Amino acid sequence: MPVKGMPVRRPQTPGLLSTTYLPSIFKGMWITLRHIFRPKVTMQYPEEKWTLPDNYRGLPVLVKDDDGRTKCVACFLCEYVCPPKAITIQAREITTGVEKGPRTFDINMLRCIMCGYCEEVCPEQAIFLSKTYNLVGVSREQMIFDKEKLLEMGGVRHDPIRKWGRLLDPVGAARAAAPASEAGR
Amino acid sequence: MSLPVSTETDRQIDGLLGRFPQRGSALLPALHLIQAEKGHIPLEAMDYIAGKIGVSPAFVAGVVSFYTMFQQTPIGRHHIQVCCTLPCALRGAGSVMGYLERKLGIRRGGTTPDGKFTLSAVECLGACDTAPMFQINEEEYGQLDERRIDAILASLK
Amino acid sequence: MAYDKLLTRNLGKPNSATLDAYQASGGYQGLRRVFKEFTPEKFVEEVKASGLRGRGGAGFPAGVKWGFLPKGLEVPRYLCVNADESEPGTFKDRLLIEQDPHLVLEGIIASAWAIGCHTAFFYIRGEFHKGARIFQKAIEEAYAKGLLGRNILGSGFDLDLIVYRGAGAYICGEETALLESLEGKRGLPRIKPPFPAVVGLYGCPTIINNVETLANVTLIAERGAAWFAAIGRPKNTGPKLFCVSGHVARPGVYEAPLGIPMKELIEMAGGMMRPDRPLKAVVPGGSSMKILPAAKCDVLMDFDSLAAAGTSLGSAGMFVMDSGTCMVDALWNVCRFYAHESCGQCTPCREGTGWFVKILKRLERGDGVPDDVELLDNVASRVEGNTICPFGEAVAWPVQSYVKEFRDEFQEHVTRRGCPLAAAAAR
Amino acid sequence: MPDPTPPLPPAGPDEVALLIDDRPVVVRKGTTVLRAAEAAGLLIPHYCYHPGLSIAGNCRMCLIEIDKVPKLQIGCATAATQGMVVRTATPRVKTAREGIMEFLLINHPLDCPICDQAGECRLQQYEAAYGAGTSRFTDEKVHWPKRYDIGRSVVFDAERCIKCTRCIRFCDEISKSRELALFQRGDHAIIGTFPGKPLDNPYSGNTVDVCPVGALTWKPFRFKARVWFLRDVPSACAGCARGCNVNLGTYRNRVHRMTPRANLEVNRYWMCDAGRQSYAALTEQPRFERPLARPATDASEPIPWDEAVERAAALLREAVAAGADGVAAIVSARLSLEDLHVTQRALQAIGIGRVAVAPHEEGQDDHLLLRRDKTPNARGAALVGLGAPNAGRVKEILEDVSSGRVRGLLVVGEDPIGDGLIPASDLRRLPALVAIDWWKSPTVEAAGVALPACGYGEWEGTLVNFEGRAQRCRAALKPQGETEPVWRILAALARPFGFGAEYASASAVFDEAAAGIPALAGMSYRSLGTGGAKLKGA
Repeated sequence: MPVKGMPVRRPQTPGLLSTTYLPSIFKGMWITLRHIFRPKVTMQYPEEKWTLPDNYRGLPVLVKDDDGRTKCVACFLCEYVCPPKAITIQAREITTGVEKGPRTFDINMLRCIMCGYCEEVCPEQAIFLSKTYNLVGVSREQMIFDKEKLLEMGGVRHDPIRKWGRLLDPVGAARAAAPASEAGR
Repeated sequence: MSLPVSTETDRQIDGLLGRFPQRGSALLPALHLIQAEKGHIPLEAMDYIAGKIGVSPAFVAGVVSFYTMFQQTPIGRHHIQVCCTLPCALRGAGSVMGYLERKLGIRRGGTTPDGKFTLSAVECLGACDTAPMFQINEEEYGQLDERRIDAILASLK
Repeated sequence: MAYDKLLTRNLGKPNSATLDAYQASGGYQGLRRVFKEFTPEKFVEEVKASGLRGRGGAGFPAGVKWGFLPKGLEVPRYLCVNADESEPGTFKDRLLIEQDPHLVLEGIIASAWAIGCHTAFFYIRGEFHKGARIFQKAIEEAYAKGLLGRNILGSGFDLDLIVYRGAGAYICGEETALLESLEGKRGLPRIKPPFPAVVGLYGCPTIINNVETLANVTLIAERGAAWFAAIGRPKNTGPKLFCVSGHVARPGVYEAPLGIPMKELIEMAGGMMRPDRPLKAVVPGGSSMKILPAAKCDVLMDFDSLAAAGTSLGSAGMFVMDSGTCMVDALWNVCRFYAHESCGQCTPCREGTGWFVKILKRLERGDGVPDDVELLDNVASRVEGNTICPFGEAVAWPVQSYVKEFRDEFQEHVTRRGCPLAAAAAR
Repeated sequence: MPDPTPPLPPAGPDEVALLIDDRPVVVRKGTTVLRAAEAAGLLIPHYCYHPGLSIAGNCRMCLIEIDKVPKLQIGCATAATQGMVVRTATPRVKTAREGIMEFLLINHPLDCPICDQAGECRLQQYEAAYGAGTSRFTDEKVHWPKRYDIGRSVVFDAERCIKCTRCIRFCDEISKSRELALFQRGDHAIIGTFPGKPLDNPYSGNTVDVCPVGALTWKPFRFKARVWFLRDVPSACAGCARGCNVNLGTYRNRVHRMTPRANLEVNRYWMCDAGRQSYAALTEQPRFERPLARPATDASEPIPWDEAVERAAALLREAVAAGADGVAAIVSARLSLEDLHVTQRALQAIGIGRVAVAPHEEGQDDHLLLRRDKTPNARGAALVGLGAPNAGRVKEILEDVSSGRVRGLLVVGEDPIGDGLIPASDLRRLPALVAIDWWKSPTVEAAGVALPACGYGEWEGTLVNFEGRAQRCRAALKPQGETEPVWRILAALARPFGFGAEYASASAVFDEAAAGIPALAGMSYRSLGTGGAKLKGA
């Protein structure tokens, strides 16, 4: 089958005025002039700070509950789900209240992509994406945030559900630690 | 090692061991004997009887905890067992229990400070014709009302 | 209809529990007759022909059960007498044990002879202190007179009978749990099959019969199958002890032939306790059986008629409730019983019974939600039929029937946030 | 219309044929429906049933429908009969299972985030597969003690327990220690021990394995790693002559737990607690990662491999040159068959004729698994020609070391100083002491040259258990530092003495051994598989 071409329209040869570029210059000047009187949109960062929306996804942080307890119980779900493998946890046994907590909890912020999977998967409501976006450091090591730093960033977050309430109050905890044969009576 | 039961009970238990086609059957009668002597079944006695019969102490403790008549801790001299199951409840077991709780000043499951009475709510004792009723140790008392309860309790030392 | 008392004939006579009094009124003649006129096999056939159905609750023909024993095995056979009478509303066996133990004992000896058993156990519930004492005494009397032990009445038959006391567990009335308990273990029902007639006590073939059933065997021994079968109604033969309790004027055990109308029994018990409160419902066979509302109470009290009415004769522990009874409260009480008595072995019963109590407590206290009524029914349906032993049905049936027959009353507990009857009583 | 049910296959005299979900299956008489379904490739969910334990029938999860039987039956206790028609996925069965799941979970604390069982928990698996996914239970749960020390190595969480009684049955039937029992009844039933008699038997860890939920957890493994991260490497335990089949659960190049792997001919479903914790030595004992040599200053210093092998060979050459009687070797029966085979050949090449294999014995053979012989490969040592472990020969050699008759000693995987067989000073006096071991033992520290070997879990090899069963150990970890397998070290050590064989892998060593040893004839790594194989004539 023969191929059929299509004629392309070429621009006309420019007129005399156009070759002086004056119309374009005035047009541009006009746009600039107009913008002088419009409201300013440029933000003077870092003197000025942006007001972030509530669903902004910044750096992940750990939180404590109203009683000052680290909410994380080291279930490792965030480590498991984290797409870039930014989270590294080591668990430890706690002898009072909830049995388990993180010994170490490191997030490599260079790897973190702020996807929010960790927040979503967390069964304890212990990790949240904060509104912190300015991430600075002078070495790779500094960009690995440890548990203390993450907790400091997260602070206290109110949670109306006291999931471990029974184990955390002294009576319940005492009962929970009683030997089975005696508690059975 | 001293026996956790009297020599008389020990002798009776030895008699029980050969009585059944299998030794294990002696457990319940032996526990009844121990409870008759001690008023309850102490841990040492469970260990002792486990050795006699050839089962583990844990097994014996499991059996003891299964049957409600076996007491694992000491109770009062007079064990008032108020039947609270439906046929008795229909005829006022609730108010009998309430009256006893007020009169003795203890809740169900409790023992008076002088160790005289233990009050328990129990399930059907098979005497629904005399409802409401209770059993004190091995004796039954039916057709209870407040006056009768007063008289019964007064007659107990 | 004039009816001569058979099972309760000796009741009220002086010293009715003694061997002398029993023999004076013709006792142990039936046993002598059996030894003389029958072979064991023939006597099993006689009991089959009598149509005697077990009086413990299931109503299974006693002779047929005996026939299940495997033949030709060189192992002992055992007879266990189920005197673990614990079904709420039932107190008939206790009456027989305390007042006429030899009537039962005679039946035990005849039955043991028929099935070829030389060691029998009398498993009596631990709370029956008096009954155990009386029966033990009866056994001692019988040994002294050659009615137990070696060569009974010159027949060449040997039998030892041991009284075994339970220690407070309803579940031990279930026959395999009874065997476990007899072996000195926790009373956990066994998986069936194998049935006890094949693998029972100590792994040997075992027959378990109710006290009243064996008392009836005495009657058959005395007067024969044909006479026995003429009492009552077809397939529901013989005399029966009915326990009437609850809101009647004179609660007690009443003997009547099977098939007596329920209303007549209530009349025998003196009618309703309070004339101002009419009949509301009757549970005909102990608390495990389905409840009948007053409208359905025109039934005959026998196995088949009650089955047709959607419930069961059970242990004939019949309790009567008047219009002042709150059905939610009553069911809560029943479920507390079952939660307390569940052996805890298998999942649906262990977890289900406790759940019922929690739901019913909420309903009665006024914290129920509309879905709770349906939830009760649905949970019961998931317990029923899925457990090791019939305990599952024993708790599911009352729950299902109370909810079915009195659904409005249950709903009212939700809508009025509490018990209307309790509220009325408080006013 | 054709008959919708497929025809039954023919069954032999001891067999029955039945249909399970329309799949025809033939099984031996007496087989339960649950096992028959397994044979047909169908899983009937269950909690209380365990193939190594008696049947309890209490969880009720395996309820199935059988044609012409009105009530649902439990698959674990119902025997298959000829012509039986079983259905495992009818609406009735599904409703019953959903009910059981709901019942099991109403009093369950649902504390999966802190539960070690999460990830391999039957409650999670079956709820996902058969549960309703939601709960209608809004009341207060029954509360029980959590984190209760029920025994030396086991922690009990009563709230998670589903009372399947597998652990009780294990203690009654298998370990026969009978520490556990069920207490109370109803929904207050609880597993427990007699006060003062905790769960403490040599097999207590198996109760943790059989627990289908997280009620029993193993203390050393508690919170170490989530199970979904673990990679299970099939291997054999090297703790004693039994050679229990195990899985090494590894994560981030560390073994975190050892669990038994079913092998009906060796360990069935079980293993002992000592074996279960044997992996811990690898991290608890001090390792040395680069070859050490003792210079004149008496302080051991790491040196490169080439130099170390050269120096070790030089030491041995000198000693051999002074008289073959003056050189000896002590070899461990804890080494793999491959190591021992190359050792045997290397010793010949070097010219060391005096060899002793060291025995290690402790305790007694017991009724279940534990063996008095703590060396896992004594049979292997005999097989390759090194001889059976012999305490007398070890003693003779060491006496000659003390008296100065032996001037050169090669110690492979043994620690005579640590075992108290010889004073450290006597060994230190030796002009030529070459030690090969995986940890920094006192003997290694006394050696003129010490060469670091891989530890258990790092090497690949074969062990022959006391019954003559060859079983493979797989490498689960990357070797630490510069450690090498023993066979490679000895091949290198013997090379200056004219030893020509080159091996690419442990598998190649095994093939050579199998070609030369009649009892191994025809075996290869492939034929050993995961279950091992009996030696010819064993």
